[in-house]
Amino acid sequence: IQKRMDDLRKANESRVLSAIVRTEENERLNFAKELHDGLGPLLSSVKMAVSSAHAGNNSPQNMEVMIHAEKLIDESITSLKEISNKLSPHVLNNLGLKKAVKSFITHMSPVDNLNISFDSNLGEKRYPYNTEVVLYRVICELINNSLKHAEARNIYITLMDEADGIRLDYLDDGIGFDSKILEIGEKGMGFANIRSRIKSLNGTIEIYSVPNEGVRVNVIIGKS
Amino acid sequence: IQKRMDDLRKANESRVLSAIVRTEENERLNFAKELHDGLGPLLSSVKMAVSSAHAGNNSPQNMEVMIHAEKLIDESITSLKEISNKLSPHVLNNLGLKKAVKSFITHMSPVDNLNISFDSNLGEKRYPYNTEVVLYRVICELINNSLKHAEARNIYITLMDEADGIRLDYLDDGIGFDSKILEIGEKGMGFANIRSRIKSLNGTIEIYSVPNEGVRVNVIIGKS
Amino acid sequence: MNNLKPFSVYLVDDHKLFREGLSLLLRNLPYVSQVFQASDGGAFLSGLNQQLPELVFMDISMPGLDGIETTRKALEICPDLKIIALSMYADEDYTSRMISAGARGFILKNSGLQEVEECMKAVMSGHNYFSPEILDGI
Ligand SMILES: Nc1ncnc2c1ncn2[C@@H]1O[C@H](COP(=O)(O)OP(=O)(O)OP(=O)(O)O)[C@@H](O)[C@H]1O
Ligand SMILES: Nc1ncnc2c1ncn2[C@@H]1O[C@H](COP(=O)(O)OP(=O)(O)OP(=O)(O)O)[C@@H](O)[C@H]1O
Ligand SMILES: [K+]
Ligand SMILES: [Mg+2]
Ligand SMILES: [Mg+2]
Ligand SMILES: [Mg+2]
Repeated sequence: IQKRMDDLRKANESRVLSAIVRTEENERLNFAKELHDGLGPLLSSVKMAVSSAHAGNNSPQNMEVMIHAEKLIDESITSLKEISNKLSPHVLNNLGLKKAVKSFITHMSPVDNLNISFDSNLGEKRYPYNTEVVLYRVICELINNSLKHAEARNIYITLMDEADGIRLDYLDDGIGFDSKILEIGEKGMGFANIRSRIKSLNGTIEIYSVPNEGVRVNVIIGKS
Repeated sequence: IQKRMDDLRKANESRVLSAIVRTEENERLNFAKELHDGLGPLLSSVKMAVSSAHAGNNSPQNMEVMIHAEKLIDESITSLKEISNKLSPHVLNNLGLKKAVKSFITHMSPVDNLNISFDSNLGEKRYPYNTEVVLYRVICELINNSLKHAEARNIYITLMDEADGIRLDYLDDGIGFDSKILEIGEKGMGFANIRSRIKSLNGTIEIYSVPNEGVRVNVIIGKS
Repeated sequence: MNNLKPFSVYLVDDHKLFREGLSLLLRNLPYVSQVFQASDGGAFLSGLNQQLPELVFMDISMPGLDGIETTRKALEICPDLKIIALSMYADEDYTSRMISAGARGFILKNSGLQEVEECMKAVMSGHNYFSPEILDGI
């Protein structure tokens, strides 16, 4: 009986978490859409108007102002896309997990002497939205952690669709950390956050590290 | 022993929830800032440039184009502010809970024959960020629910700082609903979401409704 | 208003492109003689003993010293300085804080250049000026 109650409680806990993660991701998706599909086209048409005006016969002063304005609009559009993408990565929504991770890696600002290898058998296969988005955010956080803390030279990521679920193995060869950090949980929110997201999918995560020996993370998300 | 274990488990659960809510709100705050403090001024600057050009000696055709462009920019800025504000309401961050709720109510699109009364003794007092943001989002969701589902003529909101914590009492006189809805939890994410947010603060929420007798919600968040 | 003597303007704003855009426009105005820029309150205050401008555009939200504090401090140093607040927000609280700090004008960043010009002219001839949006809110 104790075991069944524990199971029930666990299931309930993961249902609550899953609700909160789902709503949050949904809202983010809506914001991203509003930005991308609502604001984006507005700006594009401003851009067209301004470029047409500056092509017209203007005074040199006006010319300069218009050229500057066009630059500002370009910059606005770029920034808009970046924010919308961070809110909800459109490559993920449109093309799936593997492409989204690839795209995240290629669009990162380059880091000297850092090599990232990414290997996956996912192809173009699609998974439930929550699974995709959680795995995507986990990978991004792990990469960000390696960039921020690890001084690593190599990151190895494998993401495999296997019999028991989707498996993520993450490895860096940086300075590592004392695993006490994980118990105290005072330093940042990154790990806590990915743990709850994985819990919301009834998945498992294991984080290993020893100072000077890098970091290893294994995640499994069952296919429901 | 059983009781202590339950308490521990509860505390742990609310810690996990609180971590996820906190990170989420933090990220939203960052996005809102990027939009508001980054993109906002860019667009403002485009607006000034375009308005200067259209005041200059232009051809009538150019004039028209520029006036149109200005309208588009105005619209972009309005939309930007709305999105940024939904992501993280700047009045809440800068001026606190009471002002933020007031501002939400005054900026709502007006609804015929609906009267909202809001009474609070909070004044300009500030509370921990999480408390403020959760109460704010709860109130917004309850109001949105009344607008969407209730056909109410009156909404009464009281928000009081009392000895045992902050107390929110919410009432509408609309069509109400069958409380079975709450158990099944299939209809929407709103209630589930505010429940978890309140749980993350170790607070309590009670939702009462009977068809044709409106909705009553009571929330208490302890002061830590 | 064309009898206005040319005057110098100081732009204080942490957003680089906004600052540069506005400064370009201001420089094109016949009655603006010079435009200086600072990216935060501290830099502006420490520059005050070298460049004493006649008119200042002051952003409100900036990292470090915000526009309200900077305005207060600047007016302690030179009480006659004419300061116009430039804000993204029209909320009454920002306006009233900026006004009690001593600003003579308050306009929104999404104003057209015409309004910026009107505001400058009003303040330079000794009046106060507030955006219509702000007056609506009060
Ligand atoms: N790849 C890594 N190499 C070395 N140390 C790491 C690595 N990843 C995490 N850490 C250590 O673990 C701590 C906790 O990581 P976590 O992601 O939870 O927080 P954070 O990155 O510090 O902040 P946040 O993620 O909230 O921005 C880090 O502060 C760092 O000390
Ligand atoms: N004030 C109300 N008056 C009448 N019915 C209500 C009221 N609030 C909620 N309900 C009923 O309870 C249901 C669940 O509300 P909930 O906020 O969880 O979801 P939703 O509003 O339908 O969708 P979402 O909040 O996800 O946009 C609603 O669909 C509606 O039937
Ligand atoms: K000039
Ligand atoms: Mg981190
Ligand atoms: Mg709802
Ligand atoms: Mg600023």
